[in-house]
Amino acid sequence: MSSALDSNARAAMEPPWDAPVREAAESPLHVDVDGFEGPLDLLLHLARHQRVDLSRISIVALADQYLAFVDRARLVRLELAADYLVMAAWLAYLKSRLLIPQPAKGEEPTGEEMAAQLAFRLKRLEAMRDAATRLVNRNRLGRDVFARGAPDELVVEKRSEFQASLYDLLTAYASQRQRQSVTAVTIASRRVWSLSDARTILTRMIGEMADWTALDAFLLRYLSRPEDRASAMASSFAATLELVREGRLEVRQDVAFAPIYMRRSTPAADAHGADEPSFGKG
Amino acid sequence: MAEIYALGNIGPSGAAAEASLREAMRIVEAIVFASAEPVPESLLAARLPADVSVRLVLDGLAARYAGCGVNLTRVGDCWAFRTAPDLSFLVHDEKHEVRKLSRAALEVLAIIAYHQPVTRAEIEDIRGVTTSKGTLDVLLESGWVRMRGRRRTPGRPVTYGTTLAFLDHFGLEELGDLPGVEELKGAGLLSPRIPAGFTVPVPFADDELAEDEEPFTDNDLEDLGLLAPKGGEE
Amino acid sequence: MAEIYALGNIGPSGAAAEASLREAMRIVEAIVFASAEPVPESLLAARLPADVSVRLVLDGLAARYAGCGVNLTRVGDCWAFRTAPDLSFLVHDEKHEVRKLSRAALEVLAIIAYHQPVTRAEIEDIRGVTTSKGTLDVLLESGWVRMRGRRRTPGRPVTYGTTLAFLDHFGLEELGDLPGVEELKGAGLLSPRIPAGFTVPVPFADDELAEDEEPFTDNDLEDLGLLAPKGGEE
Repeated sequence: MSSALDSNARAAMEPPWDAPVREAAESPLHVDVDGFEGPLDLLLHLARHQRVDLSRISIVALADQYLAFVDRARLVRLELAADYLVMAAWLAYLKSRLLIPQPAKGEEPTGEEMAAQLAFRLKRLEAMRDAATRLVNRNRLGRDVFARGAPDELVVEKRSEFQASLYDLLTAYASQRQRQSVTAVTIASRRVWSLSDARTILTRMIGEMADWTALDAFLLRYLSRPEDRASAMASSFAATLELVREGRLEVRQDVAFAPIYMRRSTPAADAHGADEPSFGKG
Repeated sequence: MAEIYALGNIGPSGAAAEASLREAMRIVEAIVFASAEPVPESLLAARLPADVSVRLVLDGLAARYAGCGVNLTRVGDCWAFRTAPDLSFLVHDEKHEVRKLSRAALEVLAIIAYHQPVTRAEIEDIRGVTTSKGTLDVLLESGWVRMRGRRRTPGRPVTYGTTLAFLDHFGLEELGDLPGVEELKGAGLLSPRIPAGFTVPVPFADDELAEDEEPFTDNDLEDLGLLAPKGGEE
Repeated sequence: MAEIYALGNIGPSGAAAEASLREAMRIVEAIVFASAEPVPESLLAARLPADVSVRLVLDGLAARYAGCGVNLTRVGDCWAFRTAPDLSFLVHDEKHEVRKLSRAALEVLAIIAYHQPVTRAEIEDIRGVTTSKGTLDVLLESGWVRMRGRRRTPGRPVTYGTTLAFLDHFGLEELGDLPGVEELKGAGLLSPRIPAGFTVPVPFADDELAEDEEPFTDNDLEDLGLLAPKGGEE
């Protein structure tokens, strides 16, 4: 156990790897995220390596691994996509909530609740991965099971004389409107943290911000190079306000310069699963 | 066709009824056999005399074909003849190559199948990444996924679901036959929110690993591809 | 499968031979079923164990299907499943092609769906090309497009819109279910790099005429050939 303590303590204070930084800049990248589909995927891989059931996972150890990974990437000046950095900010925040005893104010979620939320998301993603595997390994039409090779046309079948699917229709419309729309578009050079990036990522994270969360301090640390911080803060704040205006987020700041808290707004009308009666059959 | 007697309580007095049932089975057999696509049960019913139960006929046919090289299978509210799965090695269909989906597309397909009706934002919430352009496009084009309607929430986002062709392709009678769907539902893993009973152990404040845990080693991280194997400098 | 006993003199001692024959029947059944062409007897023989007589198997299968809705028939030295002759009224002899809409027709149909009520000039303006008379005729013939009325502008051009049959065919509950810009982007149908000002209209879903529309008069209907010209007796 002491070795575990050591390694974790080490991870908190300094990069646990001792490869020389200068060499890293010249050698091929030591950190590779190409194989991962985003931060949650990376977390799931890390979690699986804990070799325990996901519901019994040590979130703190997981967060440490992730943060060490991000630090490592930054050390070798690898540009990580913004959502990896946002996840880092989130995990750093979560870790602080888990490790520092909080006064029971009731307003903010406990660290345990946040950890459970993360474990739930990992478990749900893993379940869908398994489901996809089981699905694709079923006896499939055209591969394992076959239809009549020489079908006849049924007299009884009432078909409209013309055939087209909604997909055909929408493809035709979208592509011709696109052709006609002015194509002189200049693509802005991508910043790590543009307004639309900020919006997308915040939107995706709203699900996790069930209760008041102070993300900004952590965003600052992980989001970008110091020279970009002002713009990163500005665009994430702008995106926050946009989401507030749309009623999807609430923000709170107790006094000037205090941390800005945000949480998913929960209007009564927010009825997950309340679909319009579905059209079409089968 | 001895099996036909097993279908109902057809006594000697029911000879006419039996003949009628036998004829109904022939008609249904001919129609479903002729079609490569699953045939709606309602279409079959419309071709039968009013006093014949289409379900009785279909059950009888399905039973008769049960051990054969070709089986009568239900696909949603439709029926189709398909070759028996265990004979797949004998039959090859060069014309229709089964399209290989990317890992991401397959994952999105599974999420749509298990969580439908589901919006794109919800798919992204589950996967934790933006759905790349073309993933939904490929699934829509494959005919396995369709736009179902719109969610009654601000912005009225389009909801996605699977099609009859999806059931047919993956050999499912209905969505309830999706592998493991009941367990997943029971575990709350098909709900957008964390289920009430879902907890994780309270982490140790001192950051110690649990008894059955082991710390990561650098080797683990190398295995994961997160670290290039160390060079000789050590 | 009681019929199998009738095939030969298989006594209780021939249980293994019987199982082998039964399996051979399943194999032949599946191959002939899945084949697009009649299957040569030699090909079937090649798929069976050497000690199984293909002719015995085929005769057995043909006998089993004899009274059914589908028969196993010999075509030269090939074999195929055919609908029983007395049930041939259920299926077409020759394929009657379902017509696919041309690319241009699909585009015009989509524009009418999204931009209705829309005039022909407006359609051409959106597409940037002249729309042939034939394209609109095909759409009107399909029953998915209708003339709604006339625009209250000089020239009183005819306005087009979609029909109930359109909603029905494309599985839409209402026109408002047609996806908007965000959904088209999300599904990968529109480039995410589309200019910011690009919009997709919310279709005018009302059956009533729009403010700038007026109903057809009888004269209009005559002009459009929708009403036989009134005779002189009036």
